[in-house]
Amino acid sequence: MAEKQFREAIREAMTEEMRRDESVFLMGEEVAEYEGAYKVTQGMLAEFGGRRVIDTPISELGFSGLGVGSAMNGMRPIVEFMTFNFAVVGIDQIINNAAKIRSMSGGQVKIPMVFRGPNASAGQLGATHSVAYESLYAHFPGLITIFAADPYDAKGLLKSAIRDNNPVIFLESEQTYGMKQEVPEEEYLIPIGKGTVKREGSDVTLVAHGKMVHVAKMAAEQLAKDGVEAEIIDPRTIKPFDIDLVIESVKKTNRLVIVDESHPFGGVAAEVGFQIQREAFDYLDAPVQRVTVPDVPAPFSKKLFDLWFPSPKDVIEAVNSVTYRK
Amino acid sequence: MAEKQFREAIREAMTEEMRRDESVFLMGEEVAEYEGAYKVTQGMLAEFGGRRVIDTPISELGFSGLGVGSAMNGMRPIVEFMTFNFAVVGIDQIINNAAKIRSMSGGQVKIPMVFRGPNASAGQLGATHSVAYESLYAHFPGLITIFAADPYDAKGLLKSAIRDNNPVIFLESEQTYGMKQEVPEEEYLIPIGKGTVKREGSDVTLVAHGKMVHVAKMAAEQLAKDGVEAEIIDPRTIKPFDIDLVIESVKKTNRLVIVDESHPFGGVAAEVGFQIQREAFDYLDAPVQRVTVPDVPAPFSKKLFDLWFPSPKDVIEAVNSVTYRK
Amino acid sequence: MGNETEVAGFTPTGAVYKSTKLPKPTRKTHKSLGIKEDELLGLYECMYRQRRFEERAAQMYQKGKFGGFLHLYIGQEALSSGLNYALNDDDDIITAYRDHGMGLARGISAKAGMAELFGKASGCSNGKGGSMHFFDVKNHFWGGHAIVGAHVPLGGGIALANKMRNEEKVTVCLFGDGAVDQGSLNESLNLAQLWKLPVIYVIENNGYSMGTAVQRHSAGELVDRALPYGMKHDVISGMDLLTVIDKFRDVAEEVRKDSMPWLIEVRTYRYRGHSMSDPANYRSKEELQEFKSYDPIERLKTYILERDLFDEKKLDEINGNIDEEILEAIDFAENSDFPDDEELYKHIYADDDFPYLR
Amino acid sequence: MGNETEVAGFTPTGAVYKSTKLPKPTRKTHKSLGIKEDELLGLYECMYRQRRFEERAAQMYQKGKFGGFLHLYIGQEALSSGLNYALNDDDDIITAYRDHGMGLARGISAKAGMAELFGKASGCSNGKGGSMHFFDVKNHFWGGHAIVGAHVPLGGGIALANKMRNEEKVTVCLFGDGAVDQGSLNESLNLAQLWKLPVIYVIENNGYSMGTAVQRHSAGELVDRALPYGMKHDVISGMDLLTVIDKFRDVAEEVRKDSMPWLIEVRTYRYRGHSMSDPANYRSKEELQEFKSYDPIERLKTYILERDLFDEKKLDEINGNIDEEILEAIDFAENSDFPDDEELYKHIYADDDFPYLR
Ligand SMILES: Cc1ncc(C[n+]2csc(CCOP(=O)(O)OP(=O)(O)O)c2C)c(N)n1
Ligand SMILES: Cc1ncc(C[n+]2csc(CCOP(=O)(O)OP(=O)(O)O)c2C)c(N)n1
Ligand SMILES: [Mg+2]
Ligand SMILES: [Mg+2]
Repeated sequence: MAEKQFREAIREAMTEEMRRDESVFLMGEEVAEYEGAYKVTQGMLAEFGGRRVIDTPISELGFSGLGVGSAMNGMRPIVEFMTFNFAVVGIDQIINNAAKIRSMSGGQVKIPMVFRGPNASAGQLGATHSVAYESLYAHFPGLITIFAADPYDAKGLLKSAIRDNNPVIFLESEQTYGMKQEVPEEEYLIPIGKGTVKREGSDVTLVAHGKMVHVAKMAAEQLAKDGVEAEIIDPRTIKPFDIDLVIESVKKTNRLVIVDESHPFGGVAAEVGFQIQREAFDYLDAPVQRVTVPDVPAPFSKKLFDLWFPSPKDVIEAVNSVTYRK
Repeated sequence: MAEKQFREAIREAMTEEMRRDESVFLMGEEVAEYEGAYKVTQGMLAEFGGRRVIDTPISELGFSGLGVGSAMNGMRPIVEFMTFNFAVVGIDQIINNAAKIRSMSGGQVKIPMVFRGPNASAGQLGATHSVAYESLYAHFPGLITIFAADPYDAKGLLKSAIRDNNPVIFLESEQTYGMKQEVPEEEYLIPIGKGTVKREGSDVTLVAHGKMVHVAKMAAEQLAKDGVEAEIIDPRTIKPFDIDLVIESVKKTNRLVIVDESHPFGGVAAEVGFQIQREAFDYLDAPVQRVTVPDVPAPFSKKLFDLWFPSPKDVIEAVNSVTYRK
Repeated sequence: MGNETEVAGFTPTGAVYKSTKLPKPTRKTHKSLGIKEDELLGLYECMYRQRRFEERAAQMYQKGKFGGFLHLYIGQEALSSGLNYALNDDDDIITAYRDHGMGLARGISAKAGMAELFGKASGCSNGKGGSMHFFDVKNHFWGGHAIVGAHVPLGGGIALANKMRNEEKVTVCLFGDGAVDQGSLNESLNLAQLWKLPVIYVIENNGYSMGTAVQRHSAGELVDRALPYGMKHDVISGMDLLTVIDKFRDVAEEVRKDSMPWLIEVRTYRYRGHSMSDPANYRSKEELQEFKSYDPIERLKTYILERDLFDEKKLDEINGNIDEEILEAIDFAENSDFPDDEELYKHIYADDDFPYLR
Repeated sequence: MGNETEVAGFTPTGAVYKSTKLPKPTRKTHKSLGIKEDELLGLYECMYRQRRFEERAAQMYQKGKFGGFLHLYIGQEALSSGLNYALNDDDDIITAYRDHGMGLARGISAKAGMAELFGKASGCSNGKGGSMHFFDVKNHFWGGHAIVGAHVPLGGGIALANKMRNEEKVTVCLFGDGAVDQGSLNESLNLAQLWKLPVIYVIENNGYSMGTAVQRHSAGELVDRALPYGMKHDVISGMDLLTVIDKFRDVAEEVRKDSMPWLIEVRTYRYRGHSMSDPANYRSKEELQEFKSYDPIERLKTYILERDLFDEKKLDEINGNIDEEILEAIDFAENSDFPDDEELYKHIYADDDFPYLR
């Protein structure tokens, strides 16, 4: 198996699906001639031409809506946002149109499409460019929300997302684009809605998705040195959320910490924590704890940003509290 | 004390504050000559004229942004959305500008303004016109979110919101506009961030805000007949959330049900439930339960809508489960 | 009040008589337009069906037979009827929430329409959408959309899909004068012109955005929204059926050939309030009377009678049949079942077994 | 590739030489414009300060002294400098994220600017905003905004507040050619015209939206975005300082008097890539060379020398002082402290004791 970068993995996913299905096309800012602000779409214009790999103006509301309309009418658009921070000006097309038109039409239309791009923070980009939006999208019925942590999952899940007949929010990270992992040559799909155990352990369950999986792993290695074996569960899909996998693990470890880059109030961590206390109340030896960014916008200054961003240290402290080790 | 409608109470709040402070003004669709789609602003154009009570085109993004800009530059705008379902096309101005510019400028600007209007469902208006947005706004730091349940709270809180130096999301309901309650003649303010006990009880705690307070009350009356005394806590402000008041109550009742019209995933109910299991774990005799709309968009058909909307019956069932009475 | 605000106010005063001016109708006759006489009769029937459907719907609403919003199209039927006639059956249409007329013209039956208002499973959107969300996708009617301006990009997207498949189809996207103020329109016009999309954007200028006259919510002429992009555009009267057919047939053919978009402002008028709760005090009786004097149905009737194409009896017969049809539609709606409880969880996702929905 | 897509593609090909054409500069001299000779020297210094500040900032970025995005204004300094000169000190200015030039011209010191890039507490936004969010509100500079198009409505709002207080102040709102495609612009233009706001909207057309040439992202001429609203508009060269001063002084005075908005397209060019990571392969060397031949700083230098207003030595002396000033700014930034940890929770809400923030 060859090692591949995250950006190569999603490029392969899109390329393979576009070869496989004429109705799949890609549009977004700088995706064609510039070959992607983060070089994700390199070579795609050359292979598929300007009718299937389309540069758009900075009109997120307009081109998101064109995407939804084309999906209603039989196409399978992949709409790339340069980052999901910019999707906010077009979000009405996602929340009110993509998510609800099927229901309001009594099932007369399907909206098979993918909105994808980098999500959450990527260093010192300031408050508006550092928001983790998975909690917002997962709040609204009618959408599927995916946030893959590594190249293997990303490729398999993106291919499934493109083939899925629902609107899918597919979240990536500028900071993982360069990350490498072995990715098989032969085709594979990863089912939407199924989580995976990224590390086995019996002392505490860590639930983490996207970039946070790597923070959780660093914490787990530290903890192992202190004899605490953490089990890391990556739901991969935020909605529908594979809560059963978490319940299983908690029944074994009786302790849960959720690591989530969203803001805390009503974030993914709150939802998972709520469901676990409801479904596994009698198995919990300690209250569920969460590690998130604080409830303040991202600061620019590196010093403050490093304080703001969830660290392995924060995770270890939370584990100490659920294991009563502090 | 005279009985007043909810719409009169908020009209008084705006009118009194506009008389008190030259810098307060109101803008929105049909607020001036039409006197409000729901007659909330009746008489205000006549009293304050077209420079302080301003009709806008259907340009939520544009006029929200003008509001934010005017607040940065010393005014205190009240921006009315005909309903918050329509704020979605202008939401970038709220999430990225109103909420973050103070922080990004290192505190050089204040943004003292109120975004207000009806929120959540109001009968058979279909999927796009029936969404409860408090969970979304409360997720983002930089904003204050208020959802008042009755005329007395609405007036006192709206006056505080208009005087507050932060951007405030002030949520109302078409369905409570006609509701009457005694409202004092003399001026009063209700502090932002402080909840209130709407009904005392010792067997179970019900947390409910906005329209749901009335659903909770109906349930409580039923339950009382069965000898179950429910304590109803109305946080009134969603963010900052008065969690201490809930903790206190739960320490007494040991049981909690949250009634919330938001969709469940990452909703206000999830956040409150999470915080309570974390802060009052040893006081809970049963898992926290929530009553929300199901995780599907609002259907039009009356029969389906009634199924969709949280009912006293749903609340009673949840209470039965936390009191192990079923 | 109007004057008081005129002096000081930011938004121009509402004391406007004649919110919209009508351009001259076409000089052409049905003959010169190649419209057969029975087709003319069909068009009369089409307009009258919409009219009666809504008059009855209003009664049912007042009787409390159904809830929600009800926005009536009465007065604007020449556009829906003429447009549908001018287009091919497989051309695509999408419109806003004032959608009964366009939906019926496109092929939704009075029964399916009335049942939708009643929220019945037999409705044109299975009772899930209601008045603002009529859909009939097999007849290429894409709804019925209630967030003002939000369906405008969808129209371009439907056209984009047709173009990508090299189908020579035209998409017509209709919206009100109030929707012109949403940035979604400008973004769509730029994209449509840049990408050469086979779409006709139609402003249904009925003089008011809710209670706000056009001059109070939009600076300049609405049709001029096309100018920055160099988009082809025109203004026509929407009170005259033949004018609508004349214009849209030409434009549709042109778009089919050169795949370049158009923006057309159609001047029309709604006789009723914005919705059932609106007394419409913002306009003068004179204005309403004047526009009623151009009533498209009366106008076609006069046209037919003056030319002795058919006699009064024939038209009365049609009216009678339609009246029957609508009454039957009401019975049908009354007697249809509400959706099963199960339906609450259906049609959210493409797969009805979507996990964790409950 | 360009050609291949030219045939089939939706978006016009990028094989464009000359992304933007420059209008003729003004014929007026500094004398006829009433600009004193030492003022001219001050304007030269103002432009040169921005140039050196950014050249050094780029070096510091490459040395890894700070992170985030860095967008350079180099080549566009005539606009920031001439605009600031043409306006009153209490007129309001708001711009996009390519904001160093405008910020420095408006009064942010090289020290406060450099410290902001370094994320230090002594920065012009206390290290909270960074390169894209320079603010200096006491000098009526309202930032520095990074969501493309999102600050355009803010400009109208700042003007609205001034108008409500009957202050005869002008607000200038600058944004790039790429921002022209955001609906926020059209909504703002309609509102500004409808409400007669004292605001000047300025399109800084530097030929590219990131890697996309103007012709590839916007249909028609950018300045024509003003046409639908009947808004006053013009196009000028942004490579000539006197032209900028000439135009903006006239327009600002007019707006101050009649409180009617303007849209002005300023044609200019950025010499560097969009941001530090952009190799700018999408444009030709010839194009870059051509625009560099219009360099506003060189141009003013030639103007001054040809007329013997000052000699080379004088200008070199200014350059020397500025070079010093910038080096000191770097030392200042290096030696300034980062914000206290406490600062993470400050300036979120107006009240720093906002409850439950942690
Ligand atoms: C984004 C948004 N804002 C506000 C509303 C509330 N609203 C519904 S219809 C309407 C007026 C629309 O007028 P127009 O576009 O002229 O259509 P008409 O009613 O005349 O057919 C308004 C303000 C909405 N549905 N969506
Ligand atoms: C809404 C939004 N979409 C996309 C981006 C990413 N982005 C940042 S700058 C830029 C190009 C803007 O070009 P232009 O407006 O011409 O300004 P210039 O860089 O030339 O000064 C893009 C696409 C963004 N910041 N905001
Ligand atoms: Mg209208
Ligand atoms: Mg540019």
